[in-house]
Amino acid sequence: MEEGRVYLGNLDVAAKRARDILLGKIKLEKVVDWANAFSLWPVHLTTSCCSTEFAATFGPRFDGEQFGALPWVGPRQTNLIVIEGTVTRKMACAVRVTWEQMPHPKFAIAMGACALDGGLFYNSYNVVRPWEVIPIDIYIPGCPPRPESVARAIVELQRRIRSRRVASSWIREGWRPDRDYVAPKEDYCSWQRTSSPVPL
Amino acid sequence: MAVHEALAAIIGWPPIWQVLIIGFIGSLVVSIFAVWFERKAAARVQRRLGPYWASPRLGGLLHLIADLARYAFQYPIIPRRVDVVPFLAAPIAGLIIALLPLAVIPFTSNPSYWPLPPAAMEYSLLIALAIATLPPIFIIAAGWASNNPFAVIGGVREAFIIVAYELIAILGFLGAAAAVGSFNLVEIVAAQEGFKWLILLNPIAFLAVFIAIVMSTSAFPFEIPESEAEVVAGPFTEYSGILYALNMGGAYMRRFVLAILTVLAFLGGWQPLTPGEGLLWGYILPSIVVVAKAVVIVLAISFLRAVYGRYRLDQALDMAWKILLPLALAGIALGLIEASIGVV
Amino acid sequence: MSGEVRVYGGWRDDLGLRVIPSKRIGKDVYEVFIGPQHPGSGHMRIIIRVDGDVIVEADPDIGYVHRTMEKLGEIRGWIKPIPLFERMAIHDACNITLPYVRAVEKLMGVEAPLRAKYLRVLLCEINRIASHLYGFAIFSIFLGHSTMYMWAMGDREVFIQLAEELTGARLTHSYPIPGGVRRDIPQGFPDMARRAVRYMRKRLEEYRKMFLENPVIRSRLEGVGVIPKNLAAELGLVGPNARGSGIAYDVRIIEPYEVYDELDFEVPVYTEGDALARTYVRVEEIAQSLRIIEQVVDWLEKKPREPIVDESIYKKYPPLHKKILESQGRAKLLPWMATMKVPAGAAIGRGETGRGEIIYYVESDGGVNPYRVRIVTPSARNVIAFKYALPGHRVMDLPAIYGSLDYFPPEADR
Amino acid sequence: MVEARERAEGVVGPRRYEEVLKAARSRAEEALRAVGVSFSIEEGKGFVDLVVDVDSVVRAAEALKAAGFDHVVSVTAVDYPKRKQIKVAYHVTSYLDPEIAGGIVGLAVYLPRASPEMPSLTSVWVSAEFMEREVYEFFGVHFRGHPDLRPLLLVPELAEKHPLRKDFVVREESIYEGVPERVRRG
Repeated sequence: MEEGRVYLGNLDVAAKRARDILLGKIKLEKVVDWANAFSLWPVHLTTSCCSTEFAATFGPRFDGEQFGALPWVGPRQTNLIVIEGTVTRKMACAVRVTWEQMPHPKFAIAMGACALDGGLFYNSYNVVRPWEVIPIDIYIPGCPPRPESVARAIVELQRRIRSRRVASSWIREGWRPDRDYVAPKEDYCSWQRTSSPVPL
Repeated sequence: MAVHEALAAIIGWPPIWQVLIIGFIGSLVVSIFAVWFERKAAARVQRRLGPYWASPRLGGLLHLIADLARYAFQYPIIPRRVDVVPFLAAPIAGLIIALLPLAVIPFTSNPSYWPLPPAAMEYSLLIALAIATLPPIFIIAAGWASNNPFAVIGGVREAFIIVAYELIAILGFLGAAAAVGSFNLVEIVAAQEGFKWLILLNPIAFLAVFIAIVMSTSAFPFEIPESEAEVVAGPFTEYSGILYALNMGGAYMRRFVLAILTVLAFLGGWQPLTPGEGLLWGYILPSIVVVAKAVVIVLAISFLRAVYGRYRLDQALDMAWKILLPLALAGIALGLIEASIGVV
Repeated sequence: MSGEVRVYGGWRDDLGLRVIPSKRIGKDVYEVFIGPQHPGSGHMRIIIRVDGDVIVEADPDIGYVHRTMEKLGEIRGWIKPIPLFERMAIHDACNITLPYVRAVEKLMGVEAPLRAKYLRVLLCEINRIASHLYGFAIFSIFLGHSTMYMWAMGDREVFIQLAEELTGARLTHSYPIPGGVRRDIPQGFPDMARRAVRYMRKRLEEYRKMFLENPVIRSRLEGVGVIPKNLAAELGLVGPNARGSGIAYDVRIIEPYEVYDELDFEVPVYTEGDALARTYVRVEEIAQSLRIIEQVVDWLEKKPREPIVDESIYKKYPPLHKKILESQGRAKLLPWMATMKVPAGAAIGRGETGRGEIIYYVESDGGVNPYRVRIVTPSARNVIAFKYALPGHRVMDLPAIYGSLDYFPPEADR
Repeated sequence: MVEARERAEGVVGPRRYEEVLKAARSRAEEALRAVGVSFSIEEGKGFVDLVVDVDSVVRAAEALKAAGFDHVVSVTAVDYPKRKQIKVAYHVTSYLDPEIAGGIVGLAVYLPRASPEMPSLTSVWVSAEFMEREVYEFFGVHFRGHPDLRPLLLVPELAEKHPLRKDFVVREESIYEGVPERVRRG
């Protein structure tokens, strides 16, 4: 297939070169990081009762939209997931699936004491720690955290994306090296195979 | 003929640069501005700030640029279960065809800047309408290619809505054409000389057309195909990254193009300006007037989000068939009466 | 003076019993899984089977926020379940913990002093308004009306701030404790409360104009999700959902706990049973809660400060804590409360939360832990309505019905 | 307004709860006696439990339903490992009968802990449907004739363990559970 290469070229090399030119030579890196920082759209996934404070964050008094964060409906169009409180065994699968449906670069904020280490429910039999399920960028303590601290977390995430070049390096490398160590999906989604919804 | 001359002729051909400059660049700017206005106006009504901190001096306009850039660089996911070719082709084709009506719409009465030869201009309204009703086909295709229950439901809803609004839009524009007695957009504009705008003479037809535009571009209160409370993002549920941006941009661009058509048919086109000779007076200034009027319509549609919820599908269809269709027919009748009396 | 039932409504007289269609399962029926990651589902999943555009069967799949409240309630003594249980409905914290506290009080044989009862009622009504406004906000975003969402969320902050002023916490107040409450009202609170009441009255009028009388919203709600009176009683619906169907039932008048029998308020009942009726019940209840707040604040201002904990508990306070209680009006929780023992027996405590009747069945074997705490929250009882109210409606009616039932999954899953 | 008030039957005025409870209790006792079901009484604070045999529970439930107790407030189950029994109590009350509206009466049965099984009362009270599913998963009580007996809140593997039974022990307070080992760090 040597002739084929004459006409088509090596697509991988070409794509890599184009990427290098786009991101390296023209200094698009800064634009990418800036764009990701100011367009953090949280996906609509309510895991627990912190959702009331999350809703208040985007209410008129605290107005999270002023940071460019717009809660959005589907995971495919978003780049931020906010774990709003406790994650139960049943919900863990939904969290994981939603995370996998989001296109990268994507970020995660864990909200509330339950998302840190279980909080009030640390010895409950039905609660998992969200950092086992998906990689988390920012933790917000509090039970529930005040809307101000949610806004603070968004600002902190923006700062981190811009200062550490998270988004652009993620796009350049194609993956994020420090963010792949979570338990396998089967740990959380195995029950879905065994549970049988009513046959149609 | 040398190659570069041929290229220059093609690029210099009025339909092409009309589509490229007014169509692509103009409507991109207008859509970004319209989305910004939509979010900002809603925020004002809702007693909050809206997008702000990316550019406090511009009132957060750069947030929209950031959204666009983020979509452009985000990794587009193509799920394994989709039908790849229509999945990729639908948003691109939809966007291009949404802009194509601009290739036949005149922005001036100066014949040297018309996109079509004068003979073809006779039917410019009909050609523009014919093309303008095409893009929803690609939305349905996008929904079906996604192979996702929500996308399929969204596509079906879009199909229902198309059938309802298409007829109304065409009949509404026919009301304008009937009043003037011509399908030539230049003549329709010329007939509105001296503030005899058709919005004043035939408000019924204008109302029908306006609501049809709102319905066709799924703006509130008819945001039914993308109604997030039941079908997530409707036909675009599986789209991510730049493909989704194309889809969303397509809706706003379609709104803009239809608004331009409405401006020509009802709002007096480039009047009160009278196009003269030369590029500036003959083309650029008239088209700026037309675009400015179209932007007003687009912003008015955007503002509806702050006031209304959304109708149910069957209620919207009810309204379309039982109220708007008779309204549009009445618009035609009114136009014919006016034409026979000689008001226009 | 006491609560009385007031029947409103009558804009649709022709509503009879709605027949639920039989389960037609044909070839063209397909399944749609709505949730848990879905803008119209909250923290639950509804599996609906759809024939064309009509729902033929709905199967609510809940438990996504099951946090084992009943089990944890058995191992944490008698005091610590209070902050635990209020996580069920975090924006209705006082209403949801008060019945538990009352059940424990029944077992212990103590009773809160009068001032504490008034203070409990005050916070309960503030929470009820906040809860209704939250439900209202979620409801309107389901219908695509973002402005109403923002307005309700913004006005909810007023009452959250009021509660914060009273208890020190935005949402998780842990305010009632067995035998009293934690705090007395701070300086300047009555005026603040009256300002909030005046403001909210004005806003309710604007809600009417913007939302309730909006033609689009009305066409989405009128005659949708009708639950006739008999069906509502059969399903055991509670709260505004039952009162929207013509059932005049409110724990505040059935079993007038605290000081509800000394207050003047009305319980609005609508007879239509559709989504609009349920919405109107909530709006009227906000207005009635405002009335109650005014009366309670007047009473609190007129009466001199008294102890806010029961005498049997007050006796056990060390002198320093007594001083704090008298000077600052703060009742400290004492170490012995963590290991206190409660006489054996079983008690049912109940109360009216924003979403309806909540029941705690508390059983004690005389030990330091409750032997069994059974919690039946209003949402847990309302969830059955999805199964029986959804069939026969269009898919686009699902958010309207869901929102009008004001269902809150963390509360239902416990 | 007056017409609307008349239409809403069964409007309850404020009253003392003790009187309602007394009325409800005597009504329930009469109903059970009328169908010849023998019962014993367990007093609680704010309610009363009428304990019947498993065999006669359906008849008793039908009698209570006919007497006006139209919905189930709670299906309460309590595990007594020492007595090797599980108590299942249907706490019922009425909406439509103003005389007994709100008075909570329990229809209780004691089941053997080893194989708890009883007929489902869903056919009598529709409102018990989801609560019976809950008792099924948390206590393992099998309800014969329930239309749809699946776990409601728990994932299936957890529902098999019946978490609310007393021999399902959760870790006590003040013992901090460390980082699970299966999460590979770095």
